[in-house]
Amino acid sequence: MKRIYLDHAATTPVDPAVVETMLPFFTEYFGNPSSVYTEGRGVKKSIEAARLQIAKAINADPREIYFTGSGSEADNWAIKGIAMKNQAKGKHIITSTIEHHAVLHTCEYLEKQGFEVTYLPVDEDGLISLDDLRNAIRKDTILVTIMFANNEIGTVEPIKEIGEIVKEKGIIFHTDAVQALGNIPVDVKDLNVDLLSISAHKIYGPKGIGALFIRKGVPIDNLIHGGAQERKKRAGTENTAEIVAFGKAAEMATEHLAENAAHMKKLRDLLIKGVMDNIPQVRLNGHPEKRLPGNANFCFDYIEGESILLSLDIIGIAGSSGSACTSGSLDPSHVLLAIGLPAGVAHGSLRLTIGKHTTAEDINYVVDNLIQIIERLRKMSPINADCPIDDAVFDKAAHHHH
Amino acid sequence: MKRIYLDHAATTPVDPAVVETMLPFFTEYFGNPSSVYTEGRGVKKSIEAARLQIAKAINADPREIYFTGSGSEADNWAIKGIAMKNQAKGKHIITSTIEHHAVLHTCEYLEKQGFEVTYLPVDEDGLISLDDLRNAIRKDTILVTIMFANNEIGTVEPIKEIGEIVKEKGIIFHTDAVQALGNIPVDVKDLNVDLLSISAHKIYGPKGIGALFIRKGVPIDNLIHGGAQERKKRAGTENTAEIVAFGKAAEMATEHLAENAAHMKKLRDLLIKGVMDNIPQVRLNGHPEKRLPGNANFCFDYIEGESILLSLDIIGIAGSSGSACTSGSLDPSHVLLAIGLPAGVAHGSLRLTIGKHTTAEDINYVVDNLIQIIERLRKMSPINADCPIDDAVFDKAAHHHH
Amino acid sequence: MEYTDVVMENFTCPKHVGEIEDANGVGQVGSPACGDIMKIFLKINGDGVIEDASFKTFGCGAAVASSSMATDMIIGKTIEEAGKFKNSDVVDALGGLPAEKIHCSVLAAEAIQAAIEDYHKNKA
Amino acid sequence: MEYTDVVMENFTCPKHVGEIEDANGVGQVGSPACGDIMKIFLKINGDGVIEDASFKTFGCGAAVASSSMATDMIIGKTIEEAGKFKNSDVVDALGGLPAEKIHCSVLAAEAIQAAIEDYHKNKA
Ligand SMILES: Cc1ncc(COP(=O)(O)O)c(C=O)c1O
Ligand SMILES: Cc1ncc(COP(=O)(O)O)c(C=O)c1O
Repeated sequence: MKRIYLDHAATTPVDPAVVETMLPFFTEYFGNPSSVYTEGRGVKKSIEAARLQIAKAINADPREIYFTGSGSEADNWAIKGIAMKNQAKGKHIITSTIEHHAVLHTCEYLEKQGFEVTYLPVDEDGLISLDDLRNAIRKDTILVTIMFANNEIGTVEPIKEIGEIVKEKGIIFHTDAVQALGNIPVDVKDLNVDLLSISAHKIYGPKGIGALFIRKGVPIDNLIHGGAQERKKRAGTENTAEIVAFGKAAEMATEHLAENAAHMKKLRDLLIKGVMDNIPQVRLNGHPEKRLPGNANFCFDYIEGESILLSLDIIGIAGSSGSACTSGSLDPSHVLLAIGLPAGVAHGSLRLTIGKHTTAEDINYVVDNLIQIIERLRKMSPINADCPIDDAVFDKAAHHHH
Repeated sequence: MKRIYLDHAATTPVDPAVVETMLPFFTEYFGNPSSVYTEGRGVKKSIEAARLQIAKAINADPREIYFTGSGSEADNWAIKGIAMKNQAKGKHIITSTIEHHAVLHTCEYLEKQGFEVTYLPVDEDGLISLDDLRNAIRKDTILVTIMFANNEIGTVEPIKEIGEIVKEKGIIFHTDAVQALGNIPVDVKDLNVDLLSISAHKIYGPKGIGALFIRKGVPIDNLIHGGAQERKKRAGTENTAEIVAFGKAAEMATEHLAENAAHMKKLRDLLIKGVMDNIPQVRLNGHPEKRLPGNANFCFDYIEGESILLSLDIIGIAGSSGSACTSGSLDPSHVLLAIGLPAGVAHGSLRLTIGKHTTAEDINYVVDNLIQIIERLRKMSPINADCPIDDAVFDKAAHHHH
Repeated sequence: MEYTDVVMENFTCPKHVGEIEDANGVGQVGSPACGDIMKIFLKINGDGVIEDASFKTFGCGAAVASSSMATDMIIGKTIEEAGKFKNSDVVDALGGLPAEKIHCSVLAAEAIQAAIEDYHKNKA
Repeated sequence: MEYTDVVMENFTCPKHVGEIEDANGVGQVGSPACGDIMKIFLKINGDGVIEDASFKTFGCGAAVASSSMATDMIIGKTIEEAGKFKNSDVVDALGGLPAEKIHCSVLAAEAIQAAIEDYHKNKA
């Protein structure tokens, strides 16, 4: 059975051209890039070439790019590194309620270490309010970290405007751009950000390699101490093959950004229209316009997300409910709760994220089948419009918040 | 020109069988292992199979294995995670002066955060003293971290005995076994260790993937917060391909341990004999017997290490001076200083580390050429036995210690 | 997360879905906020034997499969026998459930008890 | 770390290695503890022209190459000209040095100045 993969926000297949770039670095150019000898020196050059490719993709200086082992590590480093280094100035951090767990749980951990964190709310489309941000800034605020684009509902935050507000106050600004790269333009100069996290496996590169942009001069502690790699900022023998792969993937993503985005947007709109026109009692989550080109996120009333996923999987379609790294968890998505959905509704979410190889045929197949799946599951459900059971229960989501 | 690679302690080429195992995970089995759908579930199984391979290699339970982005991350996690989690009990840590920088710099960082660290000295062979250890233990000692085998001089520490002493006192014991795995038996049950770091690229696996063994029940904070991966202990989308590769590499290393070790030991002894018999004023660093089977580390009086490395490189031989990750640094190796060498001598070190594919022919070629290189460089040197210049200067290594 | 073939079968082709018009015992447990609601319908005859059972479920694959398996298992049993029905019976019959899904089998057992209670209440 | 071809040439086939028996200016700088010692030998004629120069160096590739290049560059110069010799002259002639190796060129320049000083001292 042909499979239709619609979970590109979770991860993407590595592009064959990227695999090819990477391969020689396992067996032939395997030398330690920190070494004096020939094997090491050549590899060092390849790493620097990749650094340049990444830098170009986000309009940074290559000396501002530091490779990490994942997007999560980049987020952890940015937040903990800034917090630890600048705590003498203050211990207050501002973030939002819809951040990725790599940001949220890091902030929660810092709260345990005596930092104070303000979690800005979002509106029903998932946007933070600039006024809320202005009001939240205090004398002891040392860091603002707001994601560029949300991984679940696809909403794109006003990073440039946030950057302007924050810069004026002299506060350090980090953005998690893991979902933005390859989907919308990312330009650190234009955006006024001081730190920016990215990850290769979201842009047809391998898993296990990310990067943190650190603007020159921003004072930050290391997260991983040890050897002198990454200009003494991130220890560990360089993951050469994956670094080179990330460079190639970033280059390809930048080169084809407009074309890929247009393609995804067309199919996303086809998908949204197909679902909204043909399935009753459905809600599109996330901002209608300010959203990632490949993201569609729905809530279907009266049914639960995993049963939709399983039903799709059986007929060859891969989608997701909530974020990939929390599936297996029983809590409904913190993002859907943050945009104001009752927990009961949040449980019925389906995220379909389109990639560069998705076709209109795929989308039509998905829509046709989704109509039937939703109908079948709703027939099985004890709740419906006439019998919403206990609205009180429906709203009793309080104990799921945190 | 045929190249002879003798820097296996820095990194190893990925075994072709390991590359083959890894390849399908880039393009075909690329799914997010945390996902519900088919693509994810299969990958999850492969990760768990790799976890079992790693567990077997060190005689642990697979649920005690947590994948990291490097050996350095494993060291950082072990030390910071234990320190942060157990600081209410005490803030004293014991380590040694010859640890890898991933351990040393992490300890130094913790000192800045208010922890106290005792750095145990080593004798001229690089061994710590068990009495020193006993004397260093205090009521507020929460962690002892001593490396299994040293990456520069190859000395193997008495981990089992250390484990017994530490266990009796109820203190948590971590060992950096990055250099041990694949070279000497590593058995966490036998050794009484609570945490143990390993890294794939030292055993013919890829760079950028490591693991931390955490004995069940050991209380530890996360280092990388975020998603629920690695049983909620280490966030970040799993580096599937490299995890699977690490599993395969560990399995191969375990299977061929005795055979590889015997092979390396034979060639190492050939190398040591060749050098000691033919080159005057040379010193073998590290313990004569309690040393890694593939490690040879020499100091040649009156000449400097990098010039030896460059001369070897020109004729196709890759070796190292000090540890790879500190080359480019101007300080002499902290390990050589710790075993009592004056800085001037420590600068003249050469580490040659043998691998499973090294041949006796390779070794003979190296010895023959090394004799000439050392002679040539010594002729160029302003110092020699008759004219050691200023012995006071020679010993003025104090400002290099830290 | 990994479901057994039996779970998948019971999810894709669940037995006894729907309402029983003339059910004389109906039980419902769970809440949408927690992600599962199970409603069980029983038709119990004069001899106290469960002649028919059905369910409607809002929930994950395991919830649907547990409902399907549980209803199938209690049909033909007396209410006494059904009263002893435990969640582990469902888990065993399904060939196991992932740890984080065990609560679905608990819900199924609870829904059956609730339906039997309802039957007793109706009779009283 | 990356050396230019000129550096590698000067390392593998250094010019002017060794001692000048009848040198009338000898300078030495550095220490083994720091990883570099350079000793420069000058033979300066009656007109104050450096007729010959040589070196002995304990140090890395850059140290050897800097010594080789520096001695080669000052031969034929007057001591006045050589007095103005700067480390950047060596770096430029070598086609550049890695940042962490610049100090080798500094040492070479210093060794030359030390040798010239020694010459003046000997004359006085
Ligand atoms: C003893 C020791 N510990 C830790 C490390 C760090 O491992 P990695 O390069 O995977 O971060 C190394 C090697 O670099 C090592 O030799
Ligand atoms: C917005 C966002 N931030 C961070 C991450 C973490 O990236 P990684 O999986 O590389 O750790 C992800 C994806 O998982 C993400 O979508």
